[in-house]
Amino acid sequence: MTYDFFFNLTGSYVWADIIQSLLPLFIFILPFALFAVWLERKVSAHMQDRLGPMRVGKHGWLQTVADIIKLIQKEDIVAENNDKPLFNLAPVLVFVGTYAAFAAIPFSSAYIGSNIDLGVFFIVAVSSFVVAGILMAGWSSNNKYSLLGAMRSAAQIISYEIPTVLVIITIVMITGTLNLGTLSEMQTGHFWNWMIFGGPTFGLTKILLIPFMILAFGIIYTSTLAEVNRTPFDIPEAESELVSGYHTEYSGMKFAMFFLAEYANMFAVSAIVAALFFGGYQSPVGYLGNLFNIPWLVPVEQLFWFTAKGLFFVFVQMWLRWTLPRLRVDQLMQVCWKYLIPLAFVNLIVVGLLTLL
Amino acid sequence: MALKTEQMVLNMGPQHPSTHGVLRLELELEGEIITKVTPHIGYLHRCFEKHTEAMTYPQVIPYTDRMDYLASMYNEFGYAVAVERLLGIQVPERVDFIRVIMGEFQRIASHLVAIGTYGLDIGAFTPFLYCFRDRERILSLFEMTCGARLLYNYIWVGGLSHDLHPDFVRSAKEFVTYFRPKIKELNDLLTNNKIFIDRTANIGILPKETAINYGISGPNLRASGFKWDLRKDDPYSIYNKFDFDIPVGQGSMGTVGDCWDRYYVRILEMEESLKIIEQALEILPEGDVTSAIPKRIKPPVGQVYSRVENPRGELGYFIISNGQVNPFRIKVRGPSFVHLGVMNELCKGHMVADIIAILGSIDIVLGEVDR
Amino acid sequence: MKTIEEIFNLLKEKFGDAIIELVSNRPVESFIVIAPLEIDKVCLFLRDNEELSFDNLMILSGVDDANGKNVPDEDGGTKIEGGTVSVYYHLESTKFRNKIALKVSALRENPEVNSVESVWRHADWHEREAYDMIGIKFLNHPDLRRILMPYDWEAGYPLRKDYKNPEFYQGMKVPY
Amino acid sequence: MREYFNNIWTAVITILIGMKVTFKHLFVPAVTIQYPDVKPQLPERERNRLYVNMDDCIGCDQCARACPVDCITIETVKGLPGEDLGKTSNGKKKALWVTKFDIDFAKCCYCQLCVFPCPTECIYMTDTYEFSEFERNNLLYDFVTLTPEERLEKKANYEKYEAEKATEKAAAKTQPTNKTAETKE
Repeated sequence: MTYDFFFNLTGSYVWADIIQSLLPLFIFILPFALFAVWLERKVSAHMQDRLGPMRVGKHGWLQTVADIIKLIQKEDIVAENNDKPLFNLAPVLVFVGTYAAFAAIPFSSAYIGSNIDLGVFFIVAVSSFVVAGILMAGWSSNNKYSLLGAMRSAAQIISYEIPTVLVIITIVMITGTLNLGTLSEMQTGHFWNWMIFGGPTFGLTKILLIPFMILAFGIIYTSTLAEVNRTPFDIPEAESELVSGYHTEYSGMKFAMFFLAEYANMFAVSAIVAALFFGGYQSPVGYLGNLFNIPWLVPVEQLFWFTAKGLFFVFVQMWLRWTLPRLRVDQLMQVCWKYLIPLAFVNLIVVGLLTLL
Repeated sequence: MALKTEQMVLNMGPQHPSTHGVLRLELELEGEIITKVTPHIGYLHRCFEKHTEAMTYPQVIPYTDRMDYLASMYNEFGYAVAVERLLGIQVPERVDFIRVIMGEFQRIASHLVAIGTYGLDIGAFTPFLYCFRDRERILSLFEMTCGARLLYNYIWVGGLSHDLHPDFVRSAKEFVTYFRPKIKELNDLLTNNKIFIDRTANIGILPKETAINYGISGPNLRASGFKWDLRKDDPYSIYNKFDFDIPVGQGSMGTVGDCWDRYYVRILEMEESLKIIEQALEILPEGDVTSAIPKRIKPPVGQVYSRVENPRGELGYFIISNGQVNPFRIKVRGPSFVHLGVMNELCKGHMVADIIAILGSIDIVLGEVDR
Repeated sequence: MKTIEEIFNLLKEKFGDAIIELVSNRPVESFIVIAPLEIDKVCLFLRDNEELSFDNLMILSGVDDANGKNVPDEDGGTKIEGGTVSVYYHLESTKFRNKIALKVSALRENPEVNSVESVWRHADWHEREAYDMIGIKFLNHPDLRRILMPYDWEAGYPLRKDYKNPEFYQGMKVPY
Repeated sequence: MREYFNNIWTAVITILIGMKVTFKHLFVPAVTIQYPDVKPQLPERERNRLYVNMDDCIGCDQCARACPVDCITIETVKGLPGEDLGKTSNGKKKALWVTKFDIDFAKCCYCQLCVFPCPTECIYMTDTYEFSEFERNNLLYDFVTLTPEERLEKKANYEKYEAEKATEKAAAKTQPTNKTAETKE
């Protein structure tokens, strides 16, 4: 829909492609990252009885802009013994992995970067790029702390993909599609059609599905937390142990890219959770656009709902971060292999049986 | 075929976020498992003991402040008690009461830092700020009394520099009522958190016999299950007038003497300190706090080893006097110095992340380690 | 609980000449003077004897007695020749709540004292500190290095009374 | 098995309890203040920068001797006989010109030990705490009210007086010896 619009606007497929693909970056990822960093600081501040940034703009809302400007101006320090090609490539790779994931995220019914049938699968696959980037960063920094952080991170992200994928399979079993757009469309109507409430099924199955869906949601939310290295699973960058983990040696804009990728990633995983369990861009109550018969308002409202859901989960991530201590690396693996994966399997089987009802 | 492996030597510090100052730990790692820890200290060495030889006795007090800068009040307390024993003077009762009140407030403040930074080491940021918020209130009480927030120079040989501020008793009582619920909040947020327990229970276990042999004292010794508190077992000042318990480690989350016990003993001790403060505020006698301060301090030839129960453990001053106005030799037994010596014993076989947990749980202040 | 006189007599019986004297005429604290090369055996006895059980070494402090002759040295200052340096041991029995102080003195030029590290591990760092600051060599200590000063400090032992600051350390100017 | 589920249960419950605590604090007013805009009320005993009221200073050097870090340097010159140096506010007569009264705040440890021995209470601590400088030398405060010329003059005066006295004394000394010599003759 937006693609056609841009095609009509520019009259060229190439330009339409470029605009279409850059759209989430400039409309969404950058402003979101700026906002999320500010939000993180404010949330942490208020949870800790502090004020947080207050000087730049009202309640410091321009603080991150100022920070980015500062980071741009900073010297790009590359130590002599760094593996320079890898060192320079790593932040790009991390960012690309995150950015590519946004391609398949359904922001609204009017805009899905690339409405491929393997949507969820694509996101899971492409976000593994991040692991390569992090490993590269850790290795090329030529710093023991960075290396430890990177190795922990690789182990962690790969392990936690398993419960994520198991939960996704659970959903796919019910819906029969990997396309996130279709998935969102299936959960249309009101909030009781959301997957967390058993999806668009009816009768006894729906009621029986609810507890298992909540469990599935718990599992996927926990494992996505681990995938984006947030507390309590932030051991790759555990600042009290590893100084700053894999990005210890980075400065200036390269550091900013890691930072940006982290916050973009936070939203990406929250968006997946929202799309899988909470109806994606669907409104829980209905649309004003339909009510007043303004067709163009509906996609805008959908974008609002999608952002709101994503932001809520980002907020919960922050909330957890400022509440919990972090696990140790072996305990982290324990949580994954001893708790999440068996539970996800059991859940998969039970849901599979239930769908047969 | 055995794979050829190599031990990795990791330098933790001197600049590292959780070495609590400038401490360098040389870790020998087998993967992430520690085989040996060698602490290298002395980065903060400020020649306290050499300085004292050129000072008069009252001039040493500002220097004692700077050893354990989180428990300055207690350092002065210990020093004053030591010199008074050398001089053989008795201080007025009010002085003793005020010293105990200040000392216990300092204990709470110091434990708050210990607990808060421990949470920070484990990864919980928020308890740290809650603890510092409450500590600030205690520091304000100190500031109200003597004008300084960190390095007080308040407890003098034979007395105090100022009497209490007229508002002090009211503010102190206010603090006590304010602070009790905060301990519960801290327990909810951190102490009973499953992740926190997993990180600290059964980590860095220090058996009682080892602890005594290593000279461990204070909360760390009590966490190992040994009921030993100098306030009760070798009473100084007027601690024998108060009714309080000595919490010991029970091993309720793991083994007796693990990190969680060391942490939890501190929480319990804060409550006991509150009890002492309440009692002392109730029966605070009147009197002149400066009357017993000697004009000129010139102890006879002799020596004394005097010790007090610092928030961190047994703080001892060994003073030799040769009859001059300057001390001939002052040697300080800093609890942090002693506790750091046990690191290697505690850390063997644990992981890198546990080093942080153990180092945080023994609660050292590098200012006192290096003096 | 035994008094210091009783302990002194007990030790005198057991170790004979290794126990030199009991100094009890000074204010506040009395102590027993012991031969420097016998101190570890005496300490082991004090720790393991059922009636004494001094299981806790409270503090071990090295002291420069500065009781030698002051002689002028090359660069205008004075240095101390002869005399002794001492180590004080303060022991405590957690069982009997009993405290005792011991002292050993060794010649200042080459002070050698037996280490009590094997009796109380606590002594480890205190002995290193005494070595670092006063220059007392503890025989049989497993790891006698400097502890507070840099490992390559060559200007002597700072807590000796005739210590002088060096001009330079590793090319850095020392007095500021 | 029971332990397994118990672990999950306690983990979830304690995490939720913790989250409840932090969520409550979202709505608690902040305890911090915006420092340079809002300043805390300092207690009256606040110990910050020292101030010396030179009108009352008698140059007795007691504060300098009490200082544990030697940050106070005082030099004095005796007043000439008959010269009126004024009185302190508590009625003590001054006898010394204070020609140097430097406090090095880069060294000062704010311990207040200098304040107590002062017989005229002319050195005391104020509540000024914002006095950082870019140059360390600027932290060396000179409290003497005399101008540099006056200081030199006082010094010169006293030296002259001393010299005069010395010559007088010498004269007094030589004269009697002369006398004895004379009488011997």
